[in-house]
Amino acid sequence: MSKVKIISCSGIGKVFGLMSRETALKITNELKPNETETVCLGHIVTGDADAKQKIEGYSCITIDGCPKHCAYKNTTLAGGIVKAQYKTVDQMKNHKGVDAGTATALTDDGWKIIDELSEKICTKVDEILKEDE
Amino acid sequence: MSKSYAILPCNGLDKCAGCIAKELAIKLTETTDSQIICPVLYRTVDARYNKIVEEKPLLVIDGCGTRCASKIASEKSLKVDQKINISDEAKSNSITIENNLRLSKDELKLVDIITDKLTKEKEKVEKVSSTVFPQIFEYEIYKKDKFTFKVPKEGFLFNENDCWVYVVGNKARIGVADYVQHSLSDIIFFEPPETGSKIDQFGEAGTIESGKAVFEVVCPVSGTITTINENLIESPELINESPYEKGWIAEIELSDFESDKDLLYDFDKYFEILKRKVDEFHV
Amino acid sequence: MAETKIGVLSCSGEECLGGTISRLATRKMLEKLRKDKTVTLCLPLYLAGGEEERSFAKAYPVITVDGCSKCCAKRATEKYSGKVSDTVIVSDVLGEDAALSKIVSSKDLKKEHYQMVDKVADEICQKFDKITPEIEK
Amino acid sequence: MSESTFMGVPREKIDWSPRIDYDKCNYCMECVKFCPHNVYEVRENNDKKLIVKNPNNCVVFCRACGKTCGVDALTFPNKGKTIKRIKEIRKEMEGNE
Repeated sequence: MSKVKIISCSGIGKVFGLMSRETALKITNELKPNETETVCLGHIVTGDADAKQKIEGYSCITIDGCPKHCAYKNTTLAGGIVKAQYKTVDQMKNHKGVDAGTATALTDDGWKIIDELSEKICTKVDEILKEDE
Repeated sequence: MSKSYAILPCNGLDKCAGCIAKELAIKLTETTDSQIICPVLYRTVDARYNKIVEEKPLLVIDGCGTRCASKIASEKSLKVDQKINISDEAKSNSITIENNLRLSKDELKLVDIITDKLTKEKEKVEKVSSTVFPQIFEYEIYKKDKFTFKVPKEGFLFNENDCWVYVVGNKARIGVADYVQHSLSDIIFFEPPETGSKIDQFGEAGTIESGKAVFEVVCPVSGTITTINENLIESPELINESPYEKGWIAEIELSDFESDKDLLYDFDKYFEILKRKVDEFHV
Repeated sequence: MAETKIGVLSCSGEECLGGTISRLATRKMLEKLRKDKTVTLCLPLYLAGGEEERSFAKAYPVITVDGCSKCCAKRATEKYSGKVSDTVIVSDVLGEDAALSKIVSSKDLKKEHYQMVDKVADEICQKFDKITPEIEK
Repeated sequence: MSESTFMGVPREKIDWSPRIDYDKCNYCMECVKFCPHNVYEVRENNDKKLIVKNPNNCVVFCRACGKTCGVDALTFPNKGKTIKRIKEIRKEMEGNE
């Protein structure tokens, strides 16, 4: 069984980018370390053969910050099979008026929101793994 | 036949506006086939109402500016069909809401007025077809660091609150300038103006909101709102992606464009203002 | 020229600590050290259609900050945008062991991590200040 | 900041800013948190803990802070009259040129 690749945009300009990054880290390091792993999006962007190799033909989940969909687009371009895509900004829609922090650090509320999103994505990971079997 | 709704009222029991919201909800269930969602119970056991929500268009009734009912709707990710704000309705009908929790004659009259409006007007407005507006424009660009601010060169007029209008005959489309979407960054919420309502020049034509701020769409022209951009309710990010085309806010039947024009800027003047604003405020 | 703006672009890699350090050092440039002169850029936006990000490096100087010797930020910038004015590599500044160690979440950052960030940020500042007089001419 | 204008009229000639109804205000300060233009000021030690410090910073025709007020303590000048006044001042200014 190969691990599901969790790829985040890690955008540096806005809190949504950090949220995507922390969500990916939480899933791959804490919640599902045996079932998932992350891949550097920066490396994928370079077009290097070894970066491509890591995701081409594999099941991927992309976590973007904003509707520019950098993680999704770059993963698709490199041949990754995106089974599910998420945007942290969508997660904010359920938390109107909440201050999630900045692109440097999240607030407690920000962490709560990414915990919520991480749970949701983990359920998806289980589904994907079942399908892949 | 008159339209029926799933009604989510604010039901604020300690304020008169809340009591009016409740009265209006009851009245609507009496005159139409509508059903009430109790906001208190809905919060604790939403399963009780899921069926109603699915079957009927949702009418949200807020009492005051705190908009608790709207907040519950957005919390539960409900698709809102219509919104009524009692305080706003009172203002536009010149009725003063007292502090008394028992409703006065005037306040009951307000309930009747809104009931009428909700049950009758709908059919009339829905038939108005939208005029054809062009989709591609030529832009002038002002650059600041990595940001590019676009302003369409022809056909658009602007007010100083960075809202635009594009006129075709006696109809107009309104929206916000590229500067607004850049300043707000990712727009997550769109509260449309009410279809069928009259609006003054510089009146509020809905609001848009990002994680940073709420922006009130200040209407560049006066008239009647005939259509709103439904797509924005699901995808407010269209305003970021395409503020002058796909991200338009509403269409308006003009009532006094000749006079409105006095207080609008053409491309040349607005471009100057934009440059000033970008240089002064934009970080 | 009225203003000096320099782009700082970090790899923000997700696979090792160097990515996090590159990112935080870049944020520190923007928030504290060279507040009004720093413009941060998003690396993945090059391909995701950001004309604004692509054209920036053609018109302005850009310093890339990479976590490891793969130098993704530098190479991607040169491939899609324009010449890189200077580059900082975290593994050169802090050593490979630190840069390639396991990534930590921003909630688990310790004093030692912030010291690493400071060190890398200092390095960026030096290069930043070297470029500044050249464009202010 | 240099001179600021709205529709070509000097900002200080236009009377547009929030009015606080102190009978209603419960000093929740949501409006202060909301407004990015530094219109309000909090004065903890005063009777009136909240004042409109910089009325001319208020964006003409913006009423957005009013929406944050749960007790409806904020009102704004009449829009129609303000428009009329702006048009008058513009006429006067044209006459002076």
